[in-house]
Amino acid sequence: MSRNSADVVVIGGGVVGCAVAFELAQRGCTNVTLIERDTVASGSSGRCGAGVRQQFGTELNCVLAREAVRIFERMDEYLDYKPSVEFRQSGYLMLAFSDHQWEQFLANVALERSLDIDVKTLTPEEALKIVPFLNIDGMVGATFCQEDGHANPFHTTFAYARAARRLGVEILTHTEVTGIEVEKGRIRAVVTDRGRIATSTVVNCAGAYSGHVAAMAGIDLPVWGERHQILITEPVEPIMGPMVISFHHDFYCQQVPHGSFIMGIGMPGEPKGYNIHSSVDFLEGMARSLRQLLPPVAQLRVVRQWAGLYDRSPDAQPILGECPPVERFFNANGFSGHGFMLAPIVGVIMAELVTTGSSSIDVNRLDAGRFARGELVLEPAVVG
Amino acid sequence: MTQLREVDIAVVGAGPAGLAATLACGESGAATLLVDYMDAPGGQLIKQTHKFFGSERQFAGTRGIQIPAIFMERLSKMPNVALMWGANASGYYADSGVLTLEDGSKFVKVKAKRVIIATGAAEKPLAFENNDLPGVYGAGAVQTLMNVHGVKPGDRVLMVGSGNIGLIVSYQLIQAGVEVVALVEAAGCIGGYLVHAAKLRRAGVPILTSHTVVRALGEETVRGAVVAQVDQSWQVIPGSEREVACDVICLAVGLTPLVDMMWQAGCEMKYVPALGGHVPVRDENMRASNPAVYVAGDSGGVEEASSAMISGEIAGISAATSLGFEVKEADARLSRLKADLAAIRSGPTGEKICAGIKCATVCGGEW
Amino acid sequence: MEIALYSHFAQGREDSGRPLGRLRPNVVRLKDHPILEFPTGREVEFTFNGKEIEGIEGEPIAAALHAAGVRILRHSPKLGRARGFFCAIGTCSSCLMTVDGVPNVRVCTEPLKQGMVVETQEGHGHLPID
Amino acid sequence: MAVREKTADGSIVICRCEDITLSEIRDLIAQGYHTIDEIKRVSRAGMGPCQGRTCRQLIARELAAALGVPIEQVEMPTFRPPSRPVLLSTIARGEADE
Repeated sequence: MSRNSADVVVIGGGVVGCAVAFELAQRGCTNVTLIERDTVASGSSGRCGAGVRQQFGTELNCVLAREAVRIFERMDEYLDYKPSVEFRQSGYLMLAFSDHQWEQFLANVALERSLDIDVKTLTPEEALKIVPFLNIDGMVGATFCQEDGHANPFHTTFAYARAARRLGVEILTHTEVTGIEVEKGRIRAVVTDRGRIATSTVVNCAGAYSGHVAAMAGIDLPVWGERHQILITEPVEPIMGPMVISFHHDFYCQQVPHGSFIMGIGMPGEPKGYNIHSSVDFLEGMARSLRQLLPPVAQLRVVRQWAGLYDRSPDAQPILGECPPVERFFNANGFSGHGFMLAPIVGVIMAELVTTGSSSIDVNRLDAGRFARGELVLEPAVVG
Repeated sequence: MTQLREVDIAVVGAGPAGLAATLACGESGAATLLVDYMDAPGGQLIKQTHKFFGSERQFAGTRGIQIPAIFMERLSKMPNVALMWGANASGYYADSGVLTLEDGSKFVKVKAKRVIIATGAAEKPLAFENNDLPGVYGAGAVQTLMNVHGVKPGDRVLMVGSGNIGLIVSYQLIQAGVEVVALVEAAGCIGGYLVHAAKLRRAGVPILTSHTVVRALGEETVRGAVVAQVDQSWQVIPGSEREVACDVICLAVGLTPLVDMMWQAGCEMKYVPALGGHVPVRDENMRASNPAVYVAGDSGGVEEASSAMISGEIAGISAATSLGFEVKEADARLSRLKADLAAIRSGPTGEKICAGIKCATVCGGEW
Repeated sequence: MEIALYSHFAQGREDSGRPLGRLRPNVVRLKDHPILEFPTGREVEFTFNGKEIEGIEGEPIAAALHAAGVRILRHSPKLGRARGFFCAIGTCSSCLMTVDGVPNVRVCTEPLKQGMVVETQEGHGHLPID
Repeated sequence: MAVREKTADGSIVICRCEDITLSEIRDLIAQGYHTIDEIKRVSRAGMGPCQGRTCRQLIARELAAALGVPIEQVEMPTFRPPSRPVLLSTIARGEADE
């Protein structure tokens, strides 16, 4: 550890932490140290399905998602990264299986179009034109946005990390934060198992462990880990473009550029916690949902199953911004499964807040204080 | 949901270790399930045409391929023992203790109180130019093709590695009418028993120590190989390259334990070169760090089939007694078995293995 | 101690009767072995890239192909390198072929049946979606 | 010079499933990827159907040599289920007949 002081210490080497560190350095704040307990992208960023979508049910989420897609579209050049973050806009196909759900979808589409996000509403037959082997029994309708897509989570995170390093950010891997010194509401230092770093500013991007990190600064932050399981199949030549999502079945599935299919389902009753072992119940439930919704894909072999943690917040919405009562303790966590897709714009917003105190997109409603005030944000378009 | 089968002890792998473990569990009365993805029991034994030596308890004088039948004769008479062939153990889920089995058309879930992992070992890979050309095979693959399916692997074989497997497979190739063009060994001396090496020399096979393969020749299939002399730190001596005509390059550069089930079970693992690579840390009764998991045979460290049978029996007795099943004079049998194991390991190549086993055993011998 | 040199061998000078410059694989089935007896199942026919081949019912497809002198089972997706029989225990990806239209079949452990349509797999293989 | 047939280009293949050569692995180590997990994520080596059974040992040896540490100290990734690829339709069927 070459420096023992930094203007800003970013905690967490996932895609959010690396994006924040890069955007800070972009704005001239280069005396930044990023601390990662394991290796870059070893946490949820390296375990997620890495979909990128703009189809949401609240204005703020739509705006954040739209701006993130704008950055994804030019990311290789923006971060000067080779080979590529492999961002591909093959679309999201969202399936509705009840009238109630369809009404919600139509409301979402109206909101999305008002924010010039190009989303189409489709009849089941039209959806078949996009995914010919989709089982449309019981389907009421679908929405489709071609600009939504998928990126390689590893390359995206490494791209931000390498770009941040080039601008002078120090990234300490295999280093664990053990304490945050706070005096009279002001941060003095971040203590790690490899030494102490004096700083006045911390950005908490520790994902599911953000609650633990906040507690080190004496802050009660309602963010916890929730296991989500996922599997990948053997690769085959491309046959399915979009990500297919059904909230009704708590199901998502996508064929990625490599040719393999990545998929997951929500597991009802998943307890709070940090267990990321795989379960056979997930494997069976996934195989059955897949056989029902995308029958031919069940002819593929699963090569590997694993799990990662959502950093859950009470309303499954991000927690962004400064976090009283401690000055300059900033949160960028609580994404509840959308951290990867929002990371590019979250990096920008957090860097703006840290360097100027305000941000181009107003995220005050996503502050940590909302829970105490009872002003939860309700987002209908979320996979379980 | 698939209904869940319940057993006291599941044994994964029906090679010498798994067969011996299952017999011990069966004798104790425990409800035991033995599974193997092959269509018949035996594992490495079904490829071993040579006669075993050692004490009579370890089938001395019997050929490897005859041993499975001896175990099966007794196991088939035990009502508390179930056998499943052609069933691959695809997953072990430590949280729920569920072992999943599949045979390509059915998917079976088994809840086992104890699991004995006896999945054996596989060839170590070797990095040389064009090492992925068709015609480059592991020695196990050559044995399977030849001894199990009766198909000649090729016409002219370059054998890489002079451990027992390299020597024995070379002799089996000659028995099958295949020419072994040469046997190269990177170390300065022959690794396996000299009795096997002598048989090869008598058959006219050149054994080149301090030599290795550096390149496979051929556009899309092996047509030849480049071998070269190496120094003590296995660096190629420039200018010593020579081409050899062959259509098969058979890799026998050592085995490494197949331990993915132990990783899945969350067992504490350790890299022990003398045992072939990563192995589970275990106690003297073959129990791994996960108390529900026992290890037996080559998957706990590469030795020989006779040691595999002993460690299998130890694991079987320990797993059964850990569930409260009665095993007649268990302690006496265990100490005799450990003495047999020590005797086998006292041979010339045993020294390194003893050190390796000690290194892989939890200190004090108990968890 | 003379090791047949590669070039010398490839020229066919080594074995009379072999056409010049080509190593023709005359791999045959082992009939008599001092110790082993081999499976003697029913003979079945199957096709490999459209060519009719015989094999023994139930033996791995790879064994039947090998006995017929077939070495190349697929070409790898990224670099297009030839791949063939390798691990024989169904864990590697070297022998993935398309069998009866289904891609990524491990022919080293897939039992042979009468009338199977076996094809070399180029790249990832195509999943049938009709 | 004896006439000899064309031969493959001499690449040393470390990961057969994902076609990763030794020179690619060495480049990545030189770029600062110093664990097997990082090399796996950036190059996919070890993500193929064999789950790294072949390449993880060869990569561990390269890392040990490059970082000047014994192989014992190279952190190994875990193995995840399934031990061999399994048809999802088989899993969905369970023990039921066709």
